[in-house]
Amino acid sequence: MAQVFFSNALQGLTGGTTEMEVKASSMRALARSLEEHFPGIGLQLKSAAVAIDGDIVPSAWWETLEPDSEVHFLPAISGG
Amino acid sequence: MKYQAPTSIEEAVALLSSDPGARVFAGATDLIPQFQGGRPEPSMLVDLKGVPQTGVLECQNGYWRVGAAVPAARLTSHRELVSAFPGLVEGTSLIGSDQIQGRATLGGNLCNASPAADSVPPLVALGATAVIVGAAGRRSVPVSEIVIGPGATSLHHAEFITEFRIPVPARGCSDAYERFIPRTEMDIAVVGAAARIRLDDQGRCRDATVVLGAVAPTVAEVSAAAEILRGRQLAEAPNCKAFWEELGEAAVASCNPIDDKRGTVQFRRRVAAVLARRTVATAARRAKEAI
Amino acid sequence: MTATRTAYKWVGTRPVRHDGLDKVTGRARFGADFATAGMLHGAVLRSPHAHARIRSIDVSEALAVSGVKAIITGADLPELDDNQVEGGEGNATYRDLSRNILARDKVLYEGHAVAAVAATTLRVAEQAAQLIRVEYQVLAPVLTIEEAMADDAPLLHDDLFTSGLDSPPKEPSNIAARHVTSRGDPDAAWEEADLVVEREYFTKAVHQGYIEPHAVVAQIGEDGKGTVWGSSQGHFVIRTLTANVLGWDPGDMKFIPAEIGGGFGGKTTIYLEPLAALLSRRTGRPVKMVMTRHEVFRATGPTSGTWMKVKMGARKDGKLVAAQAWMAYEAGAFPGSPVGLGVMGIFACYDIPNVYLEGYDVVVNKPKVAAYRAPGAPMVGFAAESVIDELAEQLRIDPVEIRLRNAVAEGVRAVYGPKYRKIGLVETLETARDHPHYSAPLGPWQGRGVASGWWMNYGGETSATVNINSDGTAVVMSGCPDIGGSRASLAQMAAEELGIDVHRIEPVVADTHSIGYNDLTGGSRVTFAVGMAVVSAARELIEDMCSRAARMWDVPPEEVEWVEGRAQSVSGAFPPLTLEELAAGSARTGGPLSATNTVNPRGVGVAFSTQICDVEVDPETGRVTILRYTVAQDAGRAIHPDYVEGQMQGGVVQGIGWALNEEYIFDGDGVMENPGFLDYRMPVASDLPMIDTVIVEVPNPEHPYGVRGVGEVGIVPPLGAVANAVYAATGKRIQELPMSPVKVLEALSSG
Amino acid sequence: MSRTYVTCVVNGDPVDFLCHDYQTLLSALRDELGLTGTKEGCGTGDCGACSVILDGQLVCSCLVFAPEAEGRSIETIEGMAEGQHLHPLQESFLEGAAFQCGVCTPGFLIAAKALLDHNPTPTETEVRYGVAGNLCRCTGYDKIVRSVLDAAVRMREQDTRKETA
Repeated sequence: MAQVFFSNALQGLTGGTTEMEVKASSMRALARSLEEHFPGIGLQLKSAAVAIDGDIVPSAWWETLEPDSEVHFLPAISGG
Repeated sequence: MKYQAPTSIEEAVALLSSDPGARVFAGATDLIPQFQGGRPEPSMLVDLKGVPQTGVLECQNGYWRVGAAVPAARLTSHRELVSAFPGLVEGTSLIGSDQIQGRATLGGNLCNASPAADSVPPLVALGATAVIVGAAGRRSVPVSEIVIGPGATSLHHAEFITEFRIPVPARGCSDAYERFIPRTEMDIAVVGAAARIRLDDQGRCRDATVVLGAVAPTVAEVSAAAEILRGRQLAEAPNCKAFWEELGEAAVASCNPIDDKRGTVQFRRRVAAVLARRTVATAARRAKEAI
Repeated sequence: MTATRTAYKWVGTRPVRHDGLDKVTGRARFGADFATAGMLHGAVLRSPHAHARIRSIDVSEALAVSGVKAIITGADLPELDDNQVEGGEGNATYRDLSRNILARDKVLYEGHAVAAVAATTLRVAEQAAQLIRVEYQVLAPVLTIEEAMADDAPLLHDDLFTSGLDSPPKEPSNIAARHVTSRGDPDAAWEEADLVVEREYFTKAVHQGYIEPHAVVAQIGEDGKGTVWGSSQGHFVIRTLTANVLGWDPGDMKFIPAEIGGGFGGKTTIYLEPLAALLSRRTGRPVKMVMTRHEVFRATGPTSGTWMKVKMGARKDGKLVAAQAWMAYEAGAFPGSPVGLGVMGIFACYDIPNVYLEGYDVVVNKPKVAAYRAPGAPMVGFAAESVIDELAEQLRIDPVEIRLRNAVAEGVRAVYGPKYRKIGLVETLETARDHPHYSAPLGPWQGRGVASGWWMNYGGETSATVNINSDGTAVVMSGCPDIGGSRASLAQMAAEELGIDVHRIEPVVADTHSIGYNDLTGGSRVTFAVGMAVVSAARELIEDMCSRAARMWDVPPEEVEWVEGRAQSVSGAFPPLTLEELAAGSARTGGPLSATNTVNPRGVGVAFSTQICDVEVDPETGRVTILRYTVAQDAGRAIHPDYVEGQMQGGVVQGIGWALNEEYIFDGDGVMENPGFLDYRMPVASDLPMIDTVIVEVPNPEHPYGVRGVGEVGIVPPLGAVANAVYAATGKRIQELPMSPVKVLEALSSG
Repeated sequence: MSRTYVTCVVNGDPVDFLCHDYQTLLSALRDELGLTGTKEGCGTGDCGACSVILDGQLVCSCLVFAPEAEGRSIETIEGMAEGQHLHPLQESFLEGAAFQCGVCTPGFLIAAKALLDHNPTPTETEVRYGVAGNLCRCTGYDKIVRSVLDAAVRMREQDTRKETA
């Protein structure tokens, strides 16, 4: 089960849920599952930065997930 | 904009007289940045460096002649001049970087008429006069009377300074200049202070002139300095005696500074007091060696 | 891929850089060094007002000037939607980016571009620009965060509604966004703290200060296709932005990178490029545009001025129990400050269970901010490291020790969420503590400060190609401009893999038509990400060469190994084949030897730096002199230590400038008063001591050579380190940057 | 508008060019003579990127009017190496990694040459003040200062070798 963490900005859509376990082998599957739980969240996720297992991943939606992966949705950010 | 390089005073004056939009220059270190900043270009630029009198550098008949267009680098590498007027050379050497030193001149530093010019307080403290030429002939004016406000001088159109005359220092006399800038180089003075000190053979102050820069529209003489310092031994550190305090207070009283991007009124007043004390102490130390 | 060897022939050495000769002889061609026949020159008319409505623009008189070929204004650019710009640094929408290139209805800062002129000479273009008649309705400027956030503030944008609020706002405002991050329960946790320190901090807008002004030459043909020469931190990204602003296809333009004279984030976006391209398209002539230094200061992005309130609580033993911060960042004229990174970074060095962070992105009538080295992080570093210093002092704990007691390490969850992997903060702190500098004696009016800093780094899209020439030399191609020695480090990694001399490798920064897409030279990413692609390409080549040798020897591929630049048979049955031999014979063994690799890597790793600063303060004038400075930074592994040290030293000195003297100064009308190097006071050589460096190497397990980004984190700690040193020297905590002599003297005379 | 004809010596070679009187020496070198090694960083004499040596004197070429070059001798970065031999400063800048982006490098080399021509044995402080008119934003100056000091040693050694030979 991947562990998913929601930023404060997303918690409005998750009803205050800050983290949850999701069975998903890929980020795409994860997004589908989250959209089922929290209708409308998918659109918001698109603009969030995604950290998988500690790294901000530019091509996050292409990635596969390990059973113990941690996924963080963070405010969109820019680097220097 | 037409560039002209006259080789005589007459030619220069004739060129200037021919065009009300003409202006003189020597080092161009203030001029070109002014154009860059949007100031309109003159119709004619008259380069004074080819006029032989502006390049003079010699000591004769009790005074030094320093050409108005002599670059700072030549002054700072002139041993006799450094030993005669260490403060003037200090001030001159602080005008910009080594690159600027290769071009900047005393004449330009004065006639740009910035309140913060580094060579002007020492020139005034030394009682220098400027030799001015123009269509009406030649006149000599104390340097203190050249600048009449920020960016403004008492020179008429078609007049220019050819040289400065500075009396050879008497026995027991020397000078110093200190300035404050936030960095160590490349800044315009936030406060400048020049001092000329003459000591008697016992090392007591016989005469003193203290002149501040960047704290008023033109350089400001601390007129009470001579009275405060006369008869004093100036060898002690410049903070241990009441008269040093008095000197600082007199310096503050001579200031009429503004708040600007480089400093505040309060900062300039406080630092003027500090620099006045420091520069007097340095000049006195040098004067002692000249007894 | 993990590091398997620790002894290297090239990695970790200091070869002369490949582009060095051109750069010491004046042959290297930077942005403004390019010229071509028939070239026109462009000039920009800029707003004299910080905030005004444009009533009308009349270009007729200017167009009539002999030699003027074209004039463009905002009306000539397509109206774009609110899509977020991707790939660039610094947040912006295309709508705003386009309006920053040329103002539409309003000008929003002094220096905002209003029109651009192309003429036969620069002088004519500049003079004609002054003949363009613009009628302005001048509006009240908004110059500080406080003014901008006030309820009755004049609005820069009537249609800007704050995002990130708990309930959607009904009224527009100057606050573009609110970012909140929290964990635990700080409100409850304050009670656990034996000591709570709460302070307020201010910093000013500062500029990247690259020495080379922006410059570009564009030549667009009658078919709408063309070539653009110029310096930037990433010609692929600049091409995309330029094309999108113009409504063109990126593929229609070939961007050829010039050498770049510094960027530090400031050349990650566009200013002149679309103007030159459009003017060229209109005139059918090449158009060159070069900014003056005044323009660079007035119209290109500084980084944000900030206002921060920080509260931290610790137990007697120094353990932090809670921390809270409110921070507002100036975005400049359009939304998109790096406040999000400030929120992430402010407590990223420390393991704190209860945290509440709130950040605001605020528009003001100043140039739109651009990325600047570790965007958003140095300011919050100033605030947080100052508070920690106070906690340490009041708890009587050594400042390095209190940081060690709270330092994040592998497995600790960062304040912003994810768990850290292998990181080196503790090692940098221990290095600082054990450095002779830390215990050296100090004199009167001298003081020592320490601070640590965090930066996240970035991977990014990357392509690299390695070609072997027939003589056995190699070309390593990437698409990331070399801003500080990356050609050398890429060549070193390739040399290490191929087993050939580093100077038999020619590293090349290829144009947009010669290599696959590459993200910016930014985010401290080039040696990390491009290095990964180069190493992978080199390994693919080696595999190819080994398999060719295997076929020549008629043995299975696994019986061939690559050792020191040669294919060797494992059994020793055949004499080895050198790279030169394989290259010379490649036509007979399957064709040219070439490999390309593309990556979008994970595992970039997080960088930390700990710094020690000694200052002396003149109590009579407030002048601060830096006496001694030591940096300990985790580089993962330094490929070329000279250039790693150079990044550390350069970052520190920019931070020192930020701390002591650099600032944008505006008059009451919002006109910048110091748009030149005379009064925008960057450090000069005589202001500084040597900057001692200690490269700490905690290899990044995700990179074949253990590389971490090193470019940015060095600028994060100096603001706090200098402030803490000034406190130690004077007993005064200065909470507002820059700590110019005026402020220090004020502080000394108070209380 | 008529242009002024200027003849001068650049890096030992006689050259001539036409210029407008408002042009600077920097502009003449770059735009008229194609010597783009001399850089413009500010145009106001504050960064030193345009440093050249004019009749033996270090100046910012952005603060010299082009017609002033008439009859003068100018040394630029392009003339610093002698044939195939780099100047010791160029060698030590290369080996000492004294630059990152390299745009300030020509100005630093020229300023450092002027310094060492006048003072072959500078202290660290003298080097720091000697190049204080040159801004570098990449390096923090550390490696530049070390490289100038190193070049001074190299030049003294060269001189010693010449004398003994």
